[in-house]
Formats: sequence, structure tokens, C-alpha cells
Amino acid sequence: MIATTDLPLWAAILVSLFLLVGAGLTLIGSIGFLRFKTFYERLHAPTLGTSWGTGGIVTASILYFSITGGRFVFHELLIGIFVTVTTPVTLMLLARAALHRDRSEGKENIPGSQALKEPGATLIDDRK
Amino acid sequence: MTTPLSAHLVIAPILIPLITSAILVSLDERRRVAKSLVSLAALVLLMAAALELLRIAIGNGGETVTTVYALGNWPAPFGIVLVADRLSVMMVLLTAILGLASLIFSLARWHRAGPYFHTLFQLLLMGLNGAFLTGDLFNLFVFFEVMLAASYGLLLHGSGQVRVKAGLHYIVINLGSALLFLIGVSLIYGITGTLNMADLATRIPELPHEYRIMLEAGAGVLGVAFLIKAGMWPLNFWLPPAYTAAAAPVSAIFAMMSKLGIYIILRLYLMLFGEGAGESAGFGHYVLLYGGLATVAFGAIGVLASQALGRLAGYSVLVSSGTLLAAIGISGQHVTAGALFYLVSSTLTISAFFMLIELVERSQDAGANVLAVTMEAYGDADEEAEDEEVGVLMPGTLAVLGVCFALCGILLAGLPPLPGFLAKFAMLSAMFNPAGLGADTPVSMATWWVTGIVIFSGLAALIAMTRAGIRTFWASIEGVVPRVLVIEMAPVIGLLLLTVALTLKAGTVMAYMEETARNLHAPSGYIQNVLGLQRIDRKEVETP
Amino acid sequence: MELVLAIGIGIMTGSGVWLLLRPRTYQVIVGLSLLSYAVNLFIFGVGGLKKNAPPILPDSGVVNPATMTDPVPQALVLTAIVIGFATTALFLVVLLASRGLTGTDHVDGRETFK
Amino acid sequence: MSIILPYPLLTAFLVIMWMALNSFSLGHFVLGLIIAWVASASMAALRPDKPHIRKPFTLMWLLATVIFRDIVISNIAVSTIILRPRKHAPRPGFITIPLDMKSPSGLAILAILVTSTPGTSWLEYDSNEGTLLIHALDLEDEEALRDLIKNRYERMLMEVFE
Amino acid sequence: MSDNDLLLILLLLPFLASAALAVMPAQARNLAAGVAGVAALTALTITATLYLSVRGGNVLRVTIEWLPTLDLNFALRLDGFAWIFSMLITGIGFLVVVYARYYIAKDDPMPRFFAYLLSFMGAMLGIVLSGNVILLAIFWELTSIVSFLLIGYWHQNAAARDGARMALTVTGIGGLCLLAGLLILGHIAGGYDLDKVLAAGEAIKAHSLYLPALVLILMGALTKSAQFPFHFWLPNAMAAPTPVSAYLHSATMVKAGVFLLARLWPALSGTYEWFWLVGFCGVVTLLLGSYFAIFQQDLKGLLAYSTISHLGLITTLLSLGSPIAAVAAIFHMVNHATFKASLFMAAGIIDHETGTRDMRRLSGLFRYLPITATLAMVASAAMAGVPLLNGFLSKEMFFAEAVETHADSILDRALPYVATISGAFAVAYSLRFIHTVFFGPPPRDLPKAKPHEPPHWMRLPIELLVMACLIVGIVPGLSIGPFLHTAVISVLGHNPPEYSLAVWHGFNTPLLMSIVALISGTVLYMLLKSYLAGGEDGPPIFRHLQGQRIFERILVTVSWKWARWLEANAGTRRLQPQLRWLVGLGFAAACVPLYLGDFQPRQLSFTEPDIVFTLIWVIGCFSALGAAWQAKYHRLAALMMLGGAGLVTCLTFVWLSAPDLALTQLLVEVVTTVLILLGLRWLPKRQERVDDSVRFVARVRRLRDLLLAVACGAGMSILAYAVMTRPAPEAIANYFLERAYSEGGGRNVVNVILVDFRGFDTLGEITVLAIVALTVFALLRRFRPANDSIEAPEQQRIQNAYDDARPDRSQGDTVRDYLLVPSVIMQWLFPVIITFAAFLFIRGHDQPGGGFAAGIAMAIAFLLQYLAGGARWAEDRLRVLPLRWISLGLLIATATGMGAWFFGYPFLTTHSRYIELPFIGKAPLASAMFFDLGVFGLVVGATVLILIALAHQSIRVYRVKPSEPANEEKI
Amino acid sequence: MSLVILSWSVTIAQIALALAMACACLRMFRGPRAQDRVLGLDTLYINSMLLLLTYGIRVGSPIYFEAALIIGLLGFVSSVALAKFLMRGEVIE
Ligand code: NA
Ligand code: NA
Repeated sequence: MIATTDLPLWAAILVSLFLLVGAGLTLIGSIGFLRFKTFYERLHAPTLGTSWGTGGIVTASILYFSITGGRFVFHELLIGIFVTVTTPVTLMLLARAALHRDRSEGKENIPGSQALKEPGATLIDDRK
Repeated sequence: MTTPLSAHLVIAPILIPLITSAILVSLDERRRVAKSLVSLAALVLLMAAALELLRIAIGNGGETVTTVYALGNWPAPFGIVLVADRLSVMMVLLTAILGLASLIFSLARWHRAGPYFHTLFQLLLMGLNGAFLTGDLFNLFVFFEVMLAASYGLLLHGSGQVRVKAGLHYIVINLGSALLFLIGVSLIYGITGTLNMADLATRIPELPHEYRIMLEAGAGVLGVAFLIKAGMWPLNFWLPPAYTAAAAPVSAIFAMMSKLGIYIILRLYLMLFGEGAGESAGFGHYVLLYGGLATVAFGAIGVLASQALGRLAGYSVLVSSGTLLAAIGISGQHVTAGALFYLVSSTLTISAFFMLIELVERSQDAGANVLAVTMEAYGDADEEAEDEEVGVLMPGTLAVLGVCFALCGILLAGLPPLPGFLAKFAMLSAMFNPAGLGADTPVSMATWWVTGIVIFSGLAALIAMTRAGIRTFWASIEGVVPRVLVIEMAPVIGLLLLTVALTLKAGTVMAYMEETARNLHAPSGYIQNVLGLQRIDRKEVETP
Repeated sequence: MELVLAIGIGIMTGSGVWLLLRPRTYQVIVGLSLLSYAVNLFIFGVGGLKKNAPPILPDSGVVNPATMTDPVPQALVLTAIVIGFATTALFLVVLLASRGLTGTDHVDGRETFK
Repeated sequence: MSIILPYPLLTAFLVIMWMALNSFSLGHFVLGLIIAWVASASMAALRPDKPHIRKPFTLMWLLATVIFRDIVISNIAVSTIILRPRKHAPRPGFITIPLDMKSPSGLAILAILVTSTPGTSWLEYDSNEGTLLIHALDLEDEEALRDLIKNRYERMLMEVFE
Repeated sequence: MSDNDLLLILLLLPFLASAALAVMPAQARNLAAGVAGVAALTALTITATLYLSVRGGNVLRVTIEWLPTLDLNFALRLDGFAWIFSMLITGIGFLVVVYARYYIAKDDPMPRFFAYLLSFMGAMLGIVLSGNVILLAIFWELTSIVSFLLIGYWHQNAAARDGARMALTVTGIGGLCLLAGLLILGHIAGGYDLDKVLAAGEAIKAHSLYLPALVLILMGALTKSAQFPFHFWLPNAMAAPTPVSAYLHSATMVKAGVFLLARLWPALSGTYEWFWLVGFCGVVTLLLGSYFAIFQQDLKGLLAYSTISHLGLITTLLSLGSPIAAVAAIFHMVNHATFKASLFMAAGIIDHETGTRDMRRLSGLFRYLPITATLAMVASAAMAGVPLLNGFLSKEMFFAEAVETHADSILDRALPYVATISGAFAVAYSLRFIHTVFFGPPPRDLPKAKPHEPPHWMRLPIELLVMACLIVGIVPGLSIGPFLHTAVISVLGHNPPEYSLAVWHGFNTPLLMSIVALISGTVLYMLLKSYLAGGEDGPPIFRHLQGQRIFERILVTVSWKWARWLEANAGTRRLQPQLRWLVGLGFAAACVPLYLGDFQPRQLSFTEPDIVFTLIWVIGCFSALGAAWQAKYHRLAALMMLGGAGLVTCLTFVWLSAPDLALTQLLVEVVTTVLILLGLRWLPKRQERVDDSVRFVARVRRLRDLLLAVACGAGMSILAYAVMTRPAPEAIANYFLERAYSEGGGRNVVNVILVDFRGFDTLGEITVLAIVALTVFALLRRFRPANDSIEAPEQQRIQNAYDDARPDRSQGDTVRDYLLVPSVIMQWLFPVIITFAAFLFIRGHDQPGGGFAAGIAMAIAFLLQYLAGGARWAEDRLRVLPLRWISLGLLIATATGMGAWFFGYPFLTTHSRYIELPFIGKAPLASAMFFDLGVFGLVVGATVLILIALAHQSIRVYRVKPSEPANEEKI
Repeated sequence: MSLVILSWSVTIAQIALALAMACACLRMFRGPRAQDRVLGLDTLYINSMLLLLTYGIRVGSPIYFEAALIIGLLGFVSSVALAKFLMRGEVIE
């Protein structure tokens, strides 16, 4: 079903390599995401997918379309850029939120957890 | 070479409110006078357009002239067409009339109860007119949604707990029905490959069996969506609360909305499942007939059980809808003619009644005035200017209100001589004599049922209206005369006078309805007109 | 593929209907959203399923219609998506208003009826 | 310059983005320029903190090494951790790093770098105290990490932005 | 002026006068009376002159076309019978007007009274003059309505209101039945013209629908004429002003029923059913009415029951089916009208002068009102059937008929005795009327101390009527004879039976019966005298069996209690049952045709399996189920799973060649998620509770819902599978694919459909969006959160408290630090997203994208800045004027559509051509692009408006209301 | 040959990505906390974006690129909103 009549073998191998690396990293990241015990550990896992997971597949795509199209196209690179720039936003905001929630619940082993529990800061009603 | 503007008259009932609303949005909320004037001018234009369309549709020799307008210059089964025939034009005119009446009524106070009243009002009219004029099934969906969206806004106009609660139910039900609509339309498209109503009518008779039953499934689902709008029992419990909760002028125009469901059932049922539909002819007519009867019965019971006038009016909408559904289910040409007459008269009546109720109840106590309560509790300070309604007070208020109330009662109960009676008589007489007077055909069981239930509903309305009228006008403590302005009373009187005019010119009106019904039952003229329309040739026009 | 999609549509419909019949406004709005996915997919499906046959013409503009998927259902779905979005927004605000005015998020505006 | 073209780098990026998305033709250059100009002007309306990139090449060098070296390495490291059996569990933990950099843009780049590198995540930046809280997946070598962020990333970024 | 015109004028005159009276001021008493009197007198004169044209059996007909297709025309028909009735109506009408002028008190609005009275006169004339049975029914109901107003004239009085309502209800029911009956009659006769109906008599009687028609018509006639078992409304109608009673309840309206029976006599009578139905009601009414009359304490009550009884007499006569009986019936109609009207007026004078109508308080009034008393005595005698008075004549005819054998049956054989007994009762109550009121000791405790004779004008009508009784009673042949003859031949045809109007027929059985009745009646009165003087109101035995009370109770039960119960149980005000109906019926509507059509699903095909697609859908299904599972207690989780389902939907669109849909769905997905999140803040907190899941009822309900959900899901699956696997029909799609480029100027066919082929849909669709945005905005301006969500969210309170507690921090530091770095990136993205939106817009016509997608993307760009900096921050920098965008968008789209007009094309016709641009070269320019621009603008405006309006709720300051009990319902 | 290699690798990559999506989805289900779910959804988005890219290679058409681009550029917006909701109880202050 793939219209790749004009793709040379080396290119096919290269594209496949990048593809498999990218997809593999993403899968590993997601497995880690599933396996890790705490939220803060899990936070690391998806970045495999957003870094070289994405990188691999974007590269594969650029290679593939540049070679089949006969000219260099790199608009996929934009995806890489955007993902790299936007993922930190999500992760930062989320991590800080998790920190807040853990602190306000007084979880052990969380930096700053005691600070919230100081007198004057009692406010947690533990609904929800 | 340009065609005259009048060639585009068919689309005027849609564009006039659309453009008006766009202008209204850009006007500042505080410029109420300007907004009112723009809105009023639009309705006058709309009325003029509708009358002109009516004149065209009647034609010279009494034969219907069906005007087809191909949007984007794409011919019929492919592009969207607007079709102005007797029925759609009549509905558009009725919309314009109710619209004008409600708008005038609202100018006394209601249009100030929240932002964007005029805009939403115009868009509601646009939705209604579009739905009446379109010849395309999916475009119908779009206009249904335009109308519904505007109706949500209008129903919630003025806010307050009652409205919001009723509005919530109303919205959920209609979202559900929109989904059914989509399922139905897409199924029909999947089976027949077309969305044009006329084209559908030509394709249905040729469908093989397997396709036909799937088409019927689609039509069934679509039918449920329409029946929700028309208010058939047991899909109508949302209707009385919603219509009651809405502000009076809104309820008054809502009276037209339930008729849209009826209109579309009438049109599609007769066009798609009329006698020419082959194996599918008469599909689901029992549902319409007995569902309609159940609706009348339920509506009548509700009318009896209503303490508040608003609910009574809401249930009257159901009675009216049910009667029409049952009449469509009977599916005889003369019955349809009577039903059309009934449609017009009952819509005018209910609309007038909704407005009247607000005026009548105004005298009872401050609690009845939802507006005042809402304003007091939740109103933003910037919302309401201090000006109390300015305008000429109605002289002889109580007497006028009383007379109008009595007329409404007579109309709702179907008592003679007003059109409520004439229309019921026309329907029943046609049911008893399907082949015309003098042909002693056996009277069908359905006829007995309809007769019985129609009489029962009339009786229920009579009892309830007397009860309510006595309570309101006779038993109330003297001295509390409501403040009613002339511009509030005028639309009520106007609508009621129209019913009187319908009585006096009943012969002419019935002749129109007969011809309309004939066209509906023999839709080949409509179909030929729609499918036969040629595109305007581009080259011909471009070379000067 | 048809089978998978059909089952998927069925499950989305089922979940949506279940939620639609629940008493909390939030459940209803989620249910309606699920139902509109299902219905959109259904509309889309009636055009027939074709892979890699988007109704986008080549530069020449000439095309064999048989190689392309039916664009009409897609156009209908687009309209349906927009209208669905609009009505979801509206419903959301109305349910908020109802919650504000009645104090509860029950669809009937009170906890237990009667 | 600043009125007509308030963000030249941004505008350039947008023009390239436009042409990458459409095509590298004169027509699209002109069109892209117009659109990029409008977009930059609207950016100006936001009145953001306007970074002054002193050493663009240092920045590019930093980015390149991070992307092609640090991130690759940590990709491998984290993959190993994940694929390793449970008993070889890593030693995750929090570390607080005092930062001297105040430039929001510099911090943003730092955040991107830290976050994009698997194995470290940015948790909290306290602007009053100038400290950064980080979570590391494997704290085997805490000092190395501290050193990487403080002395390499932060220092280079401060060179670029401050 | 021709007779035809006169006839028309006769009918219209009362209505015109009524209309004139309706607008007169309440003080214009004399003017009102004058107008009414002149109108009535004119009507009387016209009627009198019209005699010439009906004499000898002629019929005067006027027909004005009204609803010719339905055979309902404004047909008037004056024959002898109608003429004699018209005389009664106009004549007594005139007298009542004169009487009422003096009767109606100063405080009551006289013009209104006369307006009602004259409309009634018109309606009544309408009944008798109708030449079309439907027209007759119309006037019939009109009399009911006007009588309602007349009885309720003193509506301050509860009895008047109740009486009015009951009269209307009963006669209204009757009228509706009558209409149904007439419909059947018209069906059989082949038309509604009276002549046609009368001519079809034999066909009618032979028809299978004769009995239903008869019963329905009788329902009308018997209710109107207050016949058993519908008699009870009449005594209650006595709350009406006396002129009304005199006019409606003796002379005219109650006669309408028997008039109709007589009118349709040729068409309906003479059958077994007729005899039994009509006869039974008549006889029972005759007897009961007279019996009840004896025991009334209210003067008007006595007269009312007497009227009932006399009408029963007429009904009985008509039931017999013999022509002579019919003659007697017609004669008695006239006679009864004269004496009963005068008696009512006399009763009115007594009431007027003494202030009471209670016979226990009235006594010896002869000394105060000698003339009135004399007149009343004569009229009473007529009522009792004393010789030399008109009542005697018709009663003799009745007795004569009673002894004849008609249809050999119990009823027939009992008739002579019933007649005699009722005659005796009539004597008794007539005697009572006279004796109690006028004789005996002077009254003691009258409300008005000094009764005296009324003004002469008030007495004049009685004098005239009593004179008529005497004249007819003494010289019947000379006075009433010819007129009666004219009436009789108009009902019975030109060969009427032999009848004699002589006063003396020799000593025969009827006379004997009269004598027996006179004597036994007198004796009966003597016996009952003392009982009656102190007795309760109403007859013994039946006192508690009051028809009126039973009726009221039934009415309340049926029309209120049952109705409310039914309304509550056949309907619901709850949402869930309604949705269950909706879903269930939608399901049924799809399934029933399939089931009936014996639908065979296709063989499942597993060819071309797509593992990835299947995996995606596994995720999709789990997400959907998860959302359903979590939506109650874990809203956020459900929202995310909903997002998962949406994502799978997008992937499906991509997989199956719908890139445009995927784009749009993705964008909408983002906005919807944010929107719902914005709303979540205002919903109540919910804790997982276990108790409600174990309740049995709840479980059953859930099981039912689950089954419904499963059924719907399965149904959709089957339907979807069936429609997806069927061979594609010859669709309109090919047309679009073929012309999208050549005529639509675009290569993205979906987009060309949206902006060109079906651009009208899009116009509607964006209108919906605009409407919703405005509505949301309007609604949120009045938004008021629930008490328990007014406070800032818990997180903010904790963080603020933390900031406050630390000396080195100030409130807001936490959130500032939180967003410090992310917001920088989010700001960078602002121009990027704008550029991207432009990209989506520009290429839309040829590639996936378009105005809608671009608009949403643009809105997200704005949204992101609100997220980054908060509403105040964003609005400090960006002045988005969403309303402008909406208005402009709508105008641009519409104007583009109208632009085609200038080239002579219909709305929305597009033009595309290539234009030469400097630097750029040839560029495509389609007018559809402008349309899309409108779409873009509107979508940006609407989306932003919705989001902003919702976001602003958080920064609004709400007044906390101290207590609101309605909201404290929580248990 | 290149066709075989490429089609196999694309298929494997797609399956891997779909499995990755399944993992993310599972995390979204299991939680245990809201932040885990948000992260799950975000990962789901990214993974599906990559899947779209591979789909583009598979069918050799750049037409599906925009959908991936939208996820890449705008997919994070809903995650941001969710995160902010967790942190502040409110999305826009
Ligand atoms: Na209302
Ligand atoms: Na009466």
C-alpha cells in the first residue's frame, strides 16, 4: 500500500531505522510511565517520547518525504520544535501542581511538605 | 445584465433577519430605541416580503406557483434549494405575523430584560423561515439548529430559576433530538445518496427491499426527532414548562416553533410516504394518528389540570399539535385542508393567549412578575435603566382583557363561530366524508376516535378556560387593574382580529388551504419544479 | 475495519446513552459529548470507509470519483461538529446557571423530586 | 527598527515557518512576511519580557550539544532503567539548586533543556530565593547533575541572556 | 327593501345593537335602554311584517356563501315555525328590555347587560332562522356562551359564578355532542342544508348510524332544555338577574332544545329508539320537575322546576311521534313562554320590592302589590292549567294524546297516570306560589320594609303577557289559530292532522283528568301547607340527591383530581424519564422497520484487518466506558477519558481519509476541554458515597438504564455495520468531486462543499455559533454561583495562606512563580499560533484547513494568553472585541453571498479566477475565500466570547446572600 | 525490497506506538492521582501525534501532517488547563 517505488534501499533502511528507534523509545517511555512507582518518577518517562521518540520519527518523515519528493522538505521539523517547546510547559505546571497537592496533604518525603503545615496554614479540608 | 432584485425574493425571509441581527450585534446594548426601530423595520420588511411571496404563490389562475431558488447556482439534487410554495409561504407569512405581534409586545418591557433580545429574536425568525423554505434535508437540520439555538437564548431571556430549570430540560431534550436528526439524515443519505427532499421522493419508490427497510429505519429516527419538536406524547413533557417559563413575547413566537415540527412532518410524510412511495406508502401513519390522539388526550388532561394560565396555554400547544398530527395520520386531502386551517388559527390563538396571560396575570400579584423578582435578586446594576415603561396606558383595560380572554377561550375550546370551530368542523366533516359529502362511505374507526377526542379536548379547554376566566375576572378582588400599555394590548387584539377575519373570509381561506392540500397530496408539481430548475448559464451572463 | 468501527460506535453510543440517563448535569454533558462522537462517526461511516482516499483533488483537478471517499458525509460531519461544539458550550453554561440558581447539579434542579 | 519590526528573530522564524509549511517561493515569502509582521506586532501587544540574545552562537551550540548529546545519553540511560528488572531500581530523589539567572527567557530555555532531558524534571522555581527544585530519576551522581545544570547550562545561558 | 334583506337585518340588528351597547359608558342607562328597546321593537316589527311571506306554508330563504366547499353557508330560512319562535324571541325580548330598564340597579352597568341580552336575542334568532344545521349549531353554542355571561352578570356573587359555569358546561357539552350528531346527519343526508336533511328523513332513520346520531343530537337538545338527567343546571341558573330568567330560562333558550326536536321531528321521529329515548327523558322530567317544584322555597326555584316540568311535557309530546302531539307541543311552547315569562317578571318584582325570594319569609303581599298579585295569579292559573287560560288548552291536548296508544309499551300505558299526577303537582305548586306569597298575614322580617307597586313601566310587560294568556285562552281560534297553523304546516307539511283549538270539547277523558288534577292538586297543597311553611329547601327523599352537587363533585373529580393524577402519571416533570422515552423511542423507530422488514444483517467480514486501527479502537472503547464509569465521582478523570475518546475519533478520521474532520475535531476538542474545565469550578464537590448504590430501587433503575444503553449501543452497531458495508448508492457526491476544481475553484472538495456547494449550511452553522455565543454571554451576565462555590478554590486559599504566613513572601507569589517560566513560552507561542491560523485559513480551499479551523486556532492563541497571565493581564494587553468579530464575520459572509446578485446569480454563487499579483505571480482568488473570511471572523469572535465570558466569572465579585433557605435542601 | 523493509518497519512502529498509547491510556485509567491521569492524556496525545506521522509515511501522503502539527502545537493547551486546574482550582484567574 505504500507508494515507494522510487525509494532506494539505503534510504529505506535509514528511514526504517529512525522510525523504529523513535517508536521504540516512545514505547519504552510509555512502559516506564506505566511501571514507575511514584508520580515524580513517572514524570520522566514520557520525555523519551517527546525527545528522541519524536526526533526519530520526525527525522524518518523528513528523510522519506525529501527523498520521495525529490526535494528537501523539513516542515516536520516544526513538529519537533513545537513538541520540545510545549512539553516542558505541561510538565512544569503539572509537576508543580502535584507538588502542591502532595504538600497540602502532608505527604512524607516531599520537599517543602512541612512548610505548608505551619500554623496559620491549616486549611485543608480533605474533601476530594 | 442583472436580474431584478425581486428574483431573489425567496431568500429575503432568511436574509432580512440575518442581516438585521448582524447590525443589531454591532449596536451598543444601551441604544435600545435604535435597536427597536431596526428590529421593527426588519419585521415590516419581512411581512412585505412574505405577502409578496404569497401573492406570487397564489398565482393568477388559482394554480400554485412554486418558486425554486438554487443557492450558489447549483441545480437541485446537488446544491441547496429554497422552495416557496403555498405551504411554505403561508408558514413564512404566519411567522412574520406572529413575529411582528410578539416584537411589538416586547417593546413595552420585555426587550429590556436582558441583552440581545432583538438579535436572538431576529435569528429565531431566520431559523424558522429557513426551515420552512428549504428543500434540503440537511439544510433543514441547520435551520432547525439556528432556530433552536435562538430559542434557547430567548427561553433563558430574563434568566431566573424557573427559566433556567426549564431551559436545561429543553436544551437536553433538543440536543438529544438533534442527534436523532443527524442519525436519520445520514442514514437516509447513506441509503439513497441524496439530501434533496424532492430527489428523495423520486428515489424512494425504486429502492430494493433491503434498502427500503433501512431507509424506513432512518425515516423513523428522523420522525422521532420531528415529533419531539412537534410535541407528540410521550415526547412532549418538556414543552409546557418551557413555554410557560419563557417570557410572554417569547412564548408567543414559540407557538410557531412547535408548528415547524408539524410542518415538516406534513411536508415530508406526504412527499416521501404519500401514495407514490410504492411499498413504503403510508409508512408510520398509525404512529401519527394514535400518537396524535394520545397527545390531544394528554394535552386536554393537562389543560384541565393546570392551575396557572401559562401551563394551560402550554398544554393547549399540545392539544393543537396532537390534533394536527392525528389529522396528518388520517391523510386525506380534505382533512389536510382543514388541518391547515386549524394550524393557522390555533397558532394565532395560542400566540395571542400567551401574551394575554402575561397582561392578565400582571394584576394578580407582584410574584407573578418574574421579571421584577429576577431583577431584584440578581440584576446587575448596569443592566436595567431606571425608566419604567413609557407609553400610552390602555383605556378600559379590564373590559378589553376580558373580551380578549373570552375570545381566546372560545378559540381554544373550538366554540363557534371563530376559526377554532370552523377548522375542527372542516377536519371532522372531511373525515366523515372522505369522498365528499353525499358519498355514503363507511365511517372509519379512526374518525370516531378523532371525533371523540377532539370533542373531549374542546370540552376540557372550555371547562379549564371558564374556571380560569372566572377566577381571574370575576372572583378577583376589585380594584387591582393591571398597568397595560396600548402597545401590549394591540398585538393581542390584532391577532384575535385576524382570527375574526379568518372567520369572515373562511371561504377564501379554505379555498387556499384546499389547493395547498391538493399540492401536498400530489407532490409531483413540487418535485418537477425543484428537479427541473436549470442553472443560470454563466457564459450567457458574463458576456455583455 | 467496518466491524471495528461499528463496535466502537456502538460502545460510544452505549456509554453516552447511559450517561444521558444519569441524574447529574455533568454526567449528561459528558454523555452528550460521547454521543456526538458516535453520531459524527456514524455520519462519516455512511459514506463508506476508504483508506487514503481523501477527497482532495490532485493538481490537475481531474479525478476518478471511484478512488475517492464520499466528501458529502464529511461536510455534514464538519457542520455537525461545529453545531455540537456550540450546543455543548451553551449547555455547559446553562447547567452552571442552573447549579448557581438552584444550588444543586441535579438535572431537575433539586435533589429528589417530590 | 523596533517599531516596524519589533522582533526580528521571531519574524524571521515565522517567515521560515510559513515557507516551510507552504513552499519556498517568492510569493509565499511576501505573504509570509506580511503575516509574520502582523503576528509579531500582535506579540508586541503582549509586552513580553524582551530577551536580548548576546551570543546567538553560544545558544545554538548549547542547544545542539544538549539535543544531540545530553538527551541522547539520557534517553539511553532512562531506557535502561525502564527495561531493567525491578530489583535494579534507580534511586530517585529531589535536589534543590540555587540559581543566579533571573532572565525569564533564560529560565525558559533552561526549563526546556532540563525537561527535555529524560531523567530530570523541573518542579518548582522560587523567584524570591532563586532556587530551583528538580527531581531526578537516578541520583547516583547528584554532584554531576548539579554541576551540569549550574555550571554548564545556567552559565552558558547567562552568557547569552544577561 | 326585500323580505330577504329584512330577514338578514332581523338577524344582524341585535348584534349591531349589542356592539353599540358594548362600547357605551356604564352610566348611560337611559341611552342603553333606549337603544336596546328600539332594536328589540324594530326586530319585533320586522318579524311581524315577515309573516306575510311565510303565510300558507311559504318559506323565506336567504343564502350567503361562506364555506361552500364544506357545505357550510350562511343560510337563513324562515318558515311558520321559525316565525312563531321569532315572534316569541323578539316580542318577549322587547318586554324584557322594558322590564330590565327598571329592574337593573343603579350600580350595575346597564349597557353591558343590554349588550349581552341583545347578543343573546341575535343568537337565539340565529338558531331558529338557520337554514343549515351547522349554522344552527354555531348559534346554538353562541347562546350558551352569552347565557354564561348573562347568568354571571352579578359575578361578585359566588352562586352566579357557579351557576353560570355549570350552565355553560352542561349546555356546552351538549352543544359539542350536537355538533357530532349533526356531522353524522350531514354525512347521511349528503349535506348540511336543513332542507336537505329534512328531506332525507327516511334515509336517516334507516341508516346504521341513526342511533349514534340520535343520541348525540338528543344530548344537545336535552341539555339545552334542561331535561332529565341534565336538568340540574337550570335551578342554579336562577342566580341570574330575573329578566334573564324570564327571557332565557322560560321563554327562549331552554326552548331551543325542544325547538330542535321539533325542527328535526320529520327527520328523526317515529322510530322506536326515538320514542323510548325522548319519551323516557320527557316523562321523568315532567314528573320530577313538578314534584321538585312543590318543595322549593325560592320563588325562582319553584318557577325553574316548573319550567323543567313543562319542557318535559313538551318533550314527551314530541316523543310520541304523532302529528297531533307535535301540534300540541308547538302550541305549548308558545303558551308556556307567555305565562312563565310573566311569572318570572312577577317574581322579580317581588324580589325587587321585598328584597327576598324566600317563600318562608314572604306572606300577604296582596295588600301591598294588588295589581302584580292579580297578574301573577292569572299567570299561575295558566300554569296550573285552569280553563279559559292558554295553559289549559295545550294541556288538554297533552292529556288527550296521553290517553291515546302510540307504541304499546309500559311507558305508553303509564302516560295517562303520569300526566294526571304531574298535572296535580302543577296545581299544587301554582297554588303554593299564589297562596304563600300574596295571602296570609303581613310579612314580618322582610329585608325591605315597605314593599309597594313597581313603576308602571316595569309592570307593563307582565300585563301584556297576561293579556295574551287570557286572549289565547278565551279565543284561541281567533288569536293564535292562524299563526299556529302556519307553524304546524311548516313542521308537519301541508297535510296537518285535524286538531281543534276550541275551549270546550265536551266532557271527555282529558277534562276528567284535568278535574282530577285540579282537585287532587288543591288537596295536596292543603296537606303539605304546614310542612312547606317551615320545611327545608328541596323535596323530601331527594333532598340530598341534588343533581347539582353530584355534577359539581363529578366535575371536580374528573376535571381536576383525575386530571391532575393523570397529568402527573402520564407525564413527568423530571428529565430522566423524558430522556428514557426519547432514547427508547429513537431505538424503537430504527428497530421496528428493520424487524418488520425482516432485516438480514450481512455476513461479518474480517477481511483486511487493521491491527493498529483495532488497537486504537480498543483504547477508544475503554476511554468511552471509562468516561461513563467515572463521570459521577471523578469528573476530571471522566473529562480526560472523554478527551481520549475524542482523540481516537480524530485518529479514525485520519485513518479513513478525512483530514479536515480530524483537524477540526482536534481543535474543537482542545477548546471544549478548557471550556468544561472553566465550568467545573462552579460545580459542587462530590464525594463517593456507597449508600445509594445498594438501594434496591436505584439498582433496578440502573439495570433498566444499562439495558437501554446496551440495546442502543447494539442497535447503533448493527445499523452502522449494515450501512457501511452496503454497496454505495448513486450519490450526489460524484457531482461534487467532478466539479469542485473546474467550477468551485478548489481542490479540497470538503472545503468546496462547505463554502460553495453547500455554503448555505455553513452560513447557518456559523449563525448557530454566533447565537450560542450571545446567549452564553447574556446568561453569564446574570450568572450567580451557588453559595458553596463563591469562595476561592481550596488550593488558592492554601497557597495564599502560605504566602501570607511567610515573611519573605506576599500573597500571589506562589502563582507568580508557578507561571513565571511557562508563561514565557506560552507568550512565544502566540505569534506562532497566529501564523499557523493564517496557514490553515489560506490553504483551506485546496488542502485541509479552512476558515473554521483557522478561527478556532486563532481563538486558542488568545485562550493561551488568558491561561498564561490571567484574565486581567490578558485584557490589559489584548483588546479582543468579540462582538465586533461576530458582527463583521456575519456581515462579510452574507455580503459575499449577496455579491453574486450584482452579477445576476443567486445568493452564494461563487466566482474564482486567477489574478496577477506583483512578486507573487498568478494567485487564485475565489469569492468563496471572502465567505471563509467571514466564517473565520465569526468563529474567532464567538469562541473567544464564550471562553472569556466564562473565565470572567472567576474575577467577578459576588454578593454573598446571608441566607437562602431554598438552597439548603441538602440532607 | 525497500518496500518490504519500509512496510514492515512502519507496521512495527505503528504497533509500538499503538501499544504506547495503550500504556498511556492505562495510566490515565489507573491514576491513581489526577496528575497521573493528566500526564497520561498528554502522553496519549503525543503518541497519537507520532502515530499520525507514521501513518503519513505509510500512505506516502503529506496530507495528514497538519493534524499532527495541531497536536504538536496545540495539544498541550488542554493539558496546561488541566494542570492549572489542579494547582489553582481554576483555569483562568
Ligand atoms: Na410565558
Ligand atoms: Na343558561
